[in-house]
Amino acid sequence: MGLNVEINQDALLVRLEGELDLGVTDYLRNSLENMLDQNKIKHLVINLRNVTFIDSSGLGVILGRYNRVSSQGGVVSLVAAQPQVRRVLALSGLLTIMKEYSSEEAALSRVG
Amino acid sequence: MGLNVEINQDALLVRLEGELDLGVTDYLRNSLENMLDQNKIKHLVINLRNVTFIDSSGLGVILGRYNRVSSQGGVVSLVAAQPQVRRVLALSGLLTIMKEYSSEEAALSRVG
Amino acid sequence: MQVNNHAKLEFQSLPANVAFARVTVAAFASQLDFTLNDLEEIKVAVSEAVANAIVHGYENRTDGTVFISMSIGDLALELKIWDYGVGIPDVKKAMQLTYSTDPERMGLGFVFMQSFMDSLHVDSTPGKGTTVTMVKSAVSKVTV
Amino acid sequence: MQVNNHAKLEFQSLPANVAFARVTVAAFASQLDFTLNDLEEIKVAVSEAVANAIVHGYENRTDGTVFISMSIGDLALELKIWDYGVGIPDVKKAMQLTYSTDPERMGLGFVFMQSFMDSLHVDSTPGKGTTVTMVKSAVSKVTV
Ligand SMILES: Nc1ncnc2c1ncn2[C@@H]1O[C@H](COP(=O)(O)OP(=O)(O)O)[C@@H](O)[C@H]1O
Ligand SMILES: Nc1ncnc2c1ncn2[C@@H]1O[C@H](COP(=O)(O)OP(=O)(O)O)[C@@H](O)[C@H]1O
Repeated sequence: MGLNVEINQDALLVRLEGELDLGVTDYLRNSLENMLDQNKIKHLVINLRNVTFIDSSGLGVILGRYNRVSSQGGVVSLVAAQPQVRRVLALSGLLTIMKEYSSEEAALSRVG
Repeated sequence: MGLNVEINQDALLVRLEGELDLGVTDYLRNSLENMLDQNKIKHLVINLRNVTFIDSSGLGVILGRYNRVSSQGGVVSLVAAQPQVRRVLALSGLLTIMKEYSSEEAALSRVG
Repeated sequence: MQVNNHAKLEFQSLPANVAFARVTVAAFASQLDFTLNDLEEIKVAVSEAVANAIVHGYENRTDGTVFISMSIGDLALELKIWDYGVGIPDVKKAMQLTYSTDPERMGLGFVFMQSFMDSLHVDSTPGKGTTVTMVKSAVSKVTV
Repeated sequence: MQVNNHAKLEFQSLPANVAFARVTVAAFASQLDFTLNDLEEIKVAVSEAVANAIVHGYENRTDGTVFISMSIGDLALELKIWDYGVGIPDVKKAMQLTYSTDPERMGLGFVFMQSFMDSLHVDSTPGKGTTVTMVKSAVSKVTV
């Protein structure tokens, strides 16, 4: 799995890459928590364009960060999920609580 | 595995696709033998451009056809093997008895 | 089910093996006429069952062994995934939507297995282990 | 060898399973730091050993079982591939370049295993079966 981050005003933009399953959840959870701890972040934008697989272990990491960010009044947005990843997201119900955008720009402009 | 053939004067041009291992040797051997039986073929040109894997079972089918064709005075040429396939071909010694070309045209012009 | 091909995989209960398991099952399944979409669904179901064996069955210990039996019939793939871990006291409750004994998890594993496969059966004995049996039909949907 | 991860695969002696076996081993091997070239070489070695188990060990019968044990050490992959087939009367002779008991085959299987892996060991008992043990080093070449 790959992870690339950028800070854009009070939003953390995270680009994920590869397969999000139990094999990477600890690493991913810790990385995201560290980012959120160290920076004055309100909103979270997760780019899923290069994510090729996700299961409920991967979704759990996203939901955990959603709970933290939204309890502090922030918004979590998802960008450009591929069809198979999107189907899993939809089935999980996560798409009913998070906004979806087709580009990073669109997602950032809503929270900027 | 995929197989596509064309007859060019007295040469049979065979384009192979996919993985050449024990799983396909019977099918491949029978297909090639049928072609050689049914047509007045002297030379054989095998395009390997879309072959992604070969092992000694796959090589065996090629060598068997070489033996048949060359015993009747024909030439067997190989076209455009990918690096990993070429390495196996080289190690097997087949490249010392068959000519290699980078294009079908080059191979056919030599036997045409 | 008339079995045309059979394989069995076993591996250590390590998180890295979840990916290994689903690639292996997908490679075996591709001998049947599944669509790419079917194969993606099988991969998710396998990931869920294997993650459960590791996280719940063996409680994240890495010295357990997870087993997968794969059978190809004329029109279907049957998978059995099992562990010799702690087992499930109440299977019916465990299978409910969003039920999880782990606050960090979503309780969607069984829901995904159910949604993505054509049938799901869970057998478990507390203290002995858990077996998940799933079938996916290749050409037309099996009506269970 | 200190083993960090272990898996075992078994499958019916069907020609279609040669591809399945090499994909599975490559998926497991990719947990180590192999180059793409290394993985291609491992795939060829696995294909040769599995094809031999099916063609020679089980004499093309499809009701035999082929076994693969895979172990990941700190710097190496160890594979054991075995069958309970006819066995090899003279292993030394069998391993010679172009030696084959089948006129349709090239006698290059053992040569490829030897060339593409860092070590090869063959154990066989006539009437009992054959075990091939191969090691491939991940970061730097093992000098055997
Ligand atoms: N192999 C298993 N061994 C023991 N308990 C299990 C196993 N699989 C599932 N369970 C139990 O069933 C519950 C629900 O499982 P699941 O729907 O996959 O959700 P999750 O894994 O997110 O908790 C788990 O929280 C666990 O208590
Ligand atoms: N698993 C096996 N069981 C029985 N005999 C075997 C096995 N593997 C190899 N052999 C014997 O060793 C010979 C050489 O094997 P190999 O170098 O792979 O060449 P090939 O498979 O082309 O014959 C085979 O022809 C066969 O007689």
